[in-house]
Amino acid sequence: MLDVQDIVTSYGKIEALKGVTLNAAEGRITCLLGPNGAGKTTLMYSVAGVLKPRRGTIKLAGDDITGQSPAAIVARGLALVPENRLVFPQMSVAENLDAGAYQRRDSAEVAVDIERMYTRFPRLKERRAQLAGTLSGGEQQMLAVARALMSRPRILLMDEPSLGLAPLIVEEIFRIVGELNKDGVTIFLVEQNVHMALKVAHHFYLMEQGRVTFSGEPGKLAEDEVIQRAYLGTSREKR
Amino acid sequence: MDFYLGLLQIMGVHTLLGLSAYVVLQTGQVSLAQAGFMAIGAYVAAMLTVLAGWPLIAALVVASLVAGITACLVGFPALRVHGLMLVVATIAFTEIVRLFFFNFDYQISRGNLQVGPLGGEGFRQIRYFPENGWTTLHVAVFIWTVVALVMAALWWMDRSRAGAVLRAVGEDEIAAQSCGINLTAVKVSAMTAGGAIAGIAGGLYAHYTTHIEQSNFTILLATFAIAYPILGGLSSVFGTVAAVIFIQGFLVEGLRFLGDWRNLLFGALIVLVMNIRPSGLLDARTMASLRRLFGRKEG
Amino acid sequence: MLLVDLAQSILDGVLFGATYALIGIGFTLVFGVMHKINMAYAAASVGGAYAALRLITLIGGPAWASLLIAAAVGGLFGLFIYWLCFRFIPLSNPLATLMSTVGMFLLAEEIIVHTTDGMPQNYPVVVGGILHLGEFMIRGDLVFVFACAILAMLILLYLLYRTKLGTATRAVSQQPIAAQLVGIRINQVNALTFVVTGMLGGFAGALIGSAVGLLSPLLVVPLTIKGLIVTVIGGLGSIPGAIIAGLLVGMAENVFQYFRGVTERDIYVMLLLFIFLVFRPGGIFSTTVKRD
Amino acid sequence: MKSIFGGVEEDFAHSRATWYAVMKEVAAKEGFEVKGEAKWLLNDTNFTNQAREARRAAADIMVISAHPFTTCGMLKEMARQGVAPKLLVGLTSSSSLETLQGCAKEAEAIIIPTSFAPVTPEAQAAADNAAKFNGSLDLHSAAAYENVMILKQVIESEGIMAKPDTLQDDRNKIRAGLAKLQQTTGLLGVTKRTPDREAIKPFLFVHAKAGKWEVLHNPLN
Repeated sequence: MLDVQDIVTSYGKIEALKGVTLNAAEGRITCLLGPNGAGKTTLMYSVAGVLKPRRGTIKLAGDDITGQSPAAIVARGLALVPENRLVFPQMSVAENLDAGAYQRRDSAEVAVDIERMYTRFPRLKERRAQLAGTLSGGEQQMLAVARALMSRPRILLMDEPSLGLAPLIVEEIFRIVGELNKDGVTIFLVEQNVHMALKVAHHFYLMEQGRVTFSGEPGKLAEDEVIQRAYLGTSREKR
Repeated sequence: MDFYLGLLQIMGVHTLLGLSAYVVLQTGQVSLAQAGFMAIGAYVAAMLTVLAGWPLIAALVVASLVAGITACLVGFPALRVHGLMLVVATIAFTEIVRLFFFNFDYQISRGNLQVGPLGGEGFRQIRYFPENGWTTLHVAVFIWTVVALVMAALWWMDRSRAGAVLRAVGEDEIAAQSCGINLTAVKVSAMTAGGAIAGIAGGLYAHYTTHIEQSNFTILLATFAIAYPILGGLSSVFGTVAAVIFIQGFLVEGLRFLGDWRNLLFGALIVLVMNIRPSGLLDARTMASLRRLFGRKEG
Repeated sequence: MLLVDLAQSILDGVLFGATYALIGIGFTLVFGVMHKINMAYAAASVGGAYAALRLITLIGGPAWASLLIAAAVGGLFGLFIYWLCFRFIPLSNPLATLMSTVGMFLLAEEIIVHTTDGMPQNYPVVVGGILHLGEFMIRGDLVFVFACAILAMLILLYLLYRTKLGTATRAVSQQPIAAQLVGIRINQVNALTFVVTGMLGGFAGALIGSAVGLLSPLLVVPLTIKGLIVTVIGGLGSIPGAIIAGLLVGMAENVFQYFRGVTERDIYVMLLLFIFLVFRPGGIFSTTVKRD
Repeated sequence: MKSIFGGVEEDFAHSRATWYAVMKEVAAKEGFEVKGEAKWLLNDTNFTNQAREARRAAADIMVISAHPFTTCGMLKEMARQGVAPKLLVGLTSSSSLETLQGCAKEAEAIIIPTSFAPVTPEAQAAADNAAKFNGSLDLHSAAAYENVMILKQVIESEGIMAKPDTLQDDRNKIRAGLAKLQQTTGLLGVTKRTPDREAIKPFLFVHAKAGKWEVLHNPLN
């Protein structure tokens, strides 16, 4: 579904991605693990078109989308739930969902989808008229996911959905990730919560300092070893 | 020759005005109060030499002090607000000062002449230079000596801890605060220093033009004050000088042969410069390569 | 007699304040959406009015048509300003766009001076008439300006809160990255904001020209300052706030002039503004203070 | 006509001097009742208070000592409030095309003493010349024209060489030549000089009629 080939993205002179290659297969949950500053968010923004890669190609269902605008990429069926959620704080929950369907012209269908979101996320229904900025972190995360789903994506990118949330809510979020996947949405997930990520993922990658350092199925490496590699910096010792 | 010396005088005073805004901009504040501080400096210095018969340098020092103290007093309330609100608050200040001098009469007899500020008619007969036999060359050299001293002081400050503190506040107030920097103290100090420099600029201005009036110290002048450092770049004091040369030397004088069209180009060129060099003519990268060019180490 | 004069003076001031309100709406809208100051706004508005006056004297037509022409030209100017002063300048650098619009301000003012030799131009009356209410006189044209300001507010609020463009505009202003991620083209939305505010500006410029009776480059600086004042007093980005602030400033001017004379009038207006800003930085409709 | 009321642009020295130091004093001396003055600033746009003061004063003569922009603004507000003095007098520098561009209708019949109107053949020729280049000759540009002509006369009579090595000499000659002049010929006739070098120029009265300046009274004849 998503095919990233050797991309390089830089801020000024600093290369945040130094040639990243990975793949998210259709209908699966793929997970990217790695420490802070590894370049995970940069990768997500590069794929979604917010940042322009200097080199490499990104393909979505076989079509080259490298360097296209975020609007064009959303239109092709890719949605990103950004790190820190980034809801529209001064808009109501309902308006946030409306904004998520910005590119769609089928207003009747949009209304149906909004109702679907309320069924999937009952908390959002309760707070439909409330300003998004006043929601709790967990509610904001659900809103961000629902907003992304409003564009009816084929693939959903999620950047650290569990960041700063209470364990119970994290469980809830991952339950929803599993459900979405069962409904046929391909999911590409960036996580720091290794335990939860390995529980849902079909495939995972490890990333360190702008490079992918490991790729495999969960179970191929013990959880401890993943944590060891991802967060305690094995590559640094090698050098 | 006198023409070029005259131009040098103008450029010197405008450099000082630009530097006064430069200090404040370092802390991330856009102040349009500099024209007001300059007006205060101009009137105070001129009143001291003309009405009280003081020597010029003493008058300049006092003018600078008065403008600086005013800036400090205004800074405390004004710097509670940011961004556009600070811009408007400082516009209000400059207008208040201008209108104060519009309504300010204080004349005394000297010989058969009435001298001193006279409201809308302005303050004429500031004849310190001709009365003391200063030629245009003397005046130009004197002004640029002052400019050089102020620039050296600021350049030294930029490289010292004080400069780093100012920049830290300018870049990220919250981060600076969490490092234990007292935001109010830093901003008010910068405002005070800026006011003092603008006061000197005003004092010099009053004496080389010999006639000042409220309409010299408008929002437009305040806009020029911030235009110099922004156009020139905030990474060093030299940016301000470069912008003064660009505007006063090139746009105002250099393009005189274009006649009416010069004024049109003036605005257009500012727009163009901001498009191609949004961080100023001498931005950080240019300054770095200039330093390399002159064989000095990055400092 | 004295009280009647004072009351009439307040009434005149409030009514004249409608012109400040109308110009203030555009300033506040650009600020609300882009978090940027467009210093060239009033200059472009007056420029639009000039162009309309030229056209209407050239091709003939009723005076009210000049309002529509001015709006169209103003929209075009808005687009120009966006392209020349915002589009290619990093928005993370507020000083650069401040300066580029100052440059544009000087350019627009100079074009006006250049094409008219700086001469004041007579602007025809669009809506005339004086209403007499007992002792009091009310200028019909200023009532019309006020009505237009209210109408403009209603249209803008409708656009902002009831249309897709409005949703996009608010999304961009609140969270630009997320706006991109839901498929909103930021540049397009910003350009449209400038077109809409530009149209409003041209319309306002023509209406102010008609109320003053004249167009002159002398209008540009005071209108710019009034626009900025109204924006901050009304609360950054608040359209109803801008209208109330406009009327307040107009009233304050006339009251101070009545009591303190014309030479001291603006000292007190500015002093009031300064105090207001420092002690109520959120404006009349104090909301959360936004970033700039 | 017995009473007079002024309107002054307070932040412009020339406007103030003309009203306070000249017209107001002379009017009082000549036995007019001076009913005071309304004040405004150079770029004011709202004249409601001032026009009301003029209405309350109800003077026979109204003198507006201001630039065209505010002159027009005030005249328009006076029209709105129905203030119609028997005689309207303007400031000399407003006797230009600007006033007529701004408010021909409201300025109708305003009388202005001025140092220029194209009433002599020379003046007409100069005005036609200016018009050829899209210019308009008013009292400002006419004065500039006369000054240039004076310089031309001096340059010719003193034999200015304009070579690099005669520069200082030329300057002195021009200075001496100018100092020698007792009177010069301007567009309207002879300009005399007082001993302290002030010019006494011929002047005339114009009034606005149907969107044009017309000579009302010419003391030269």
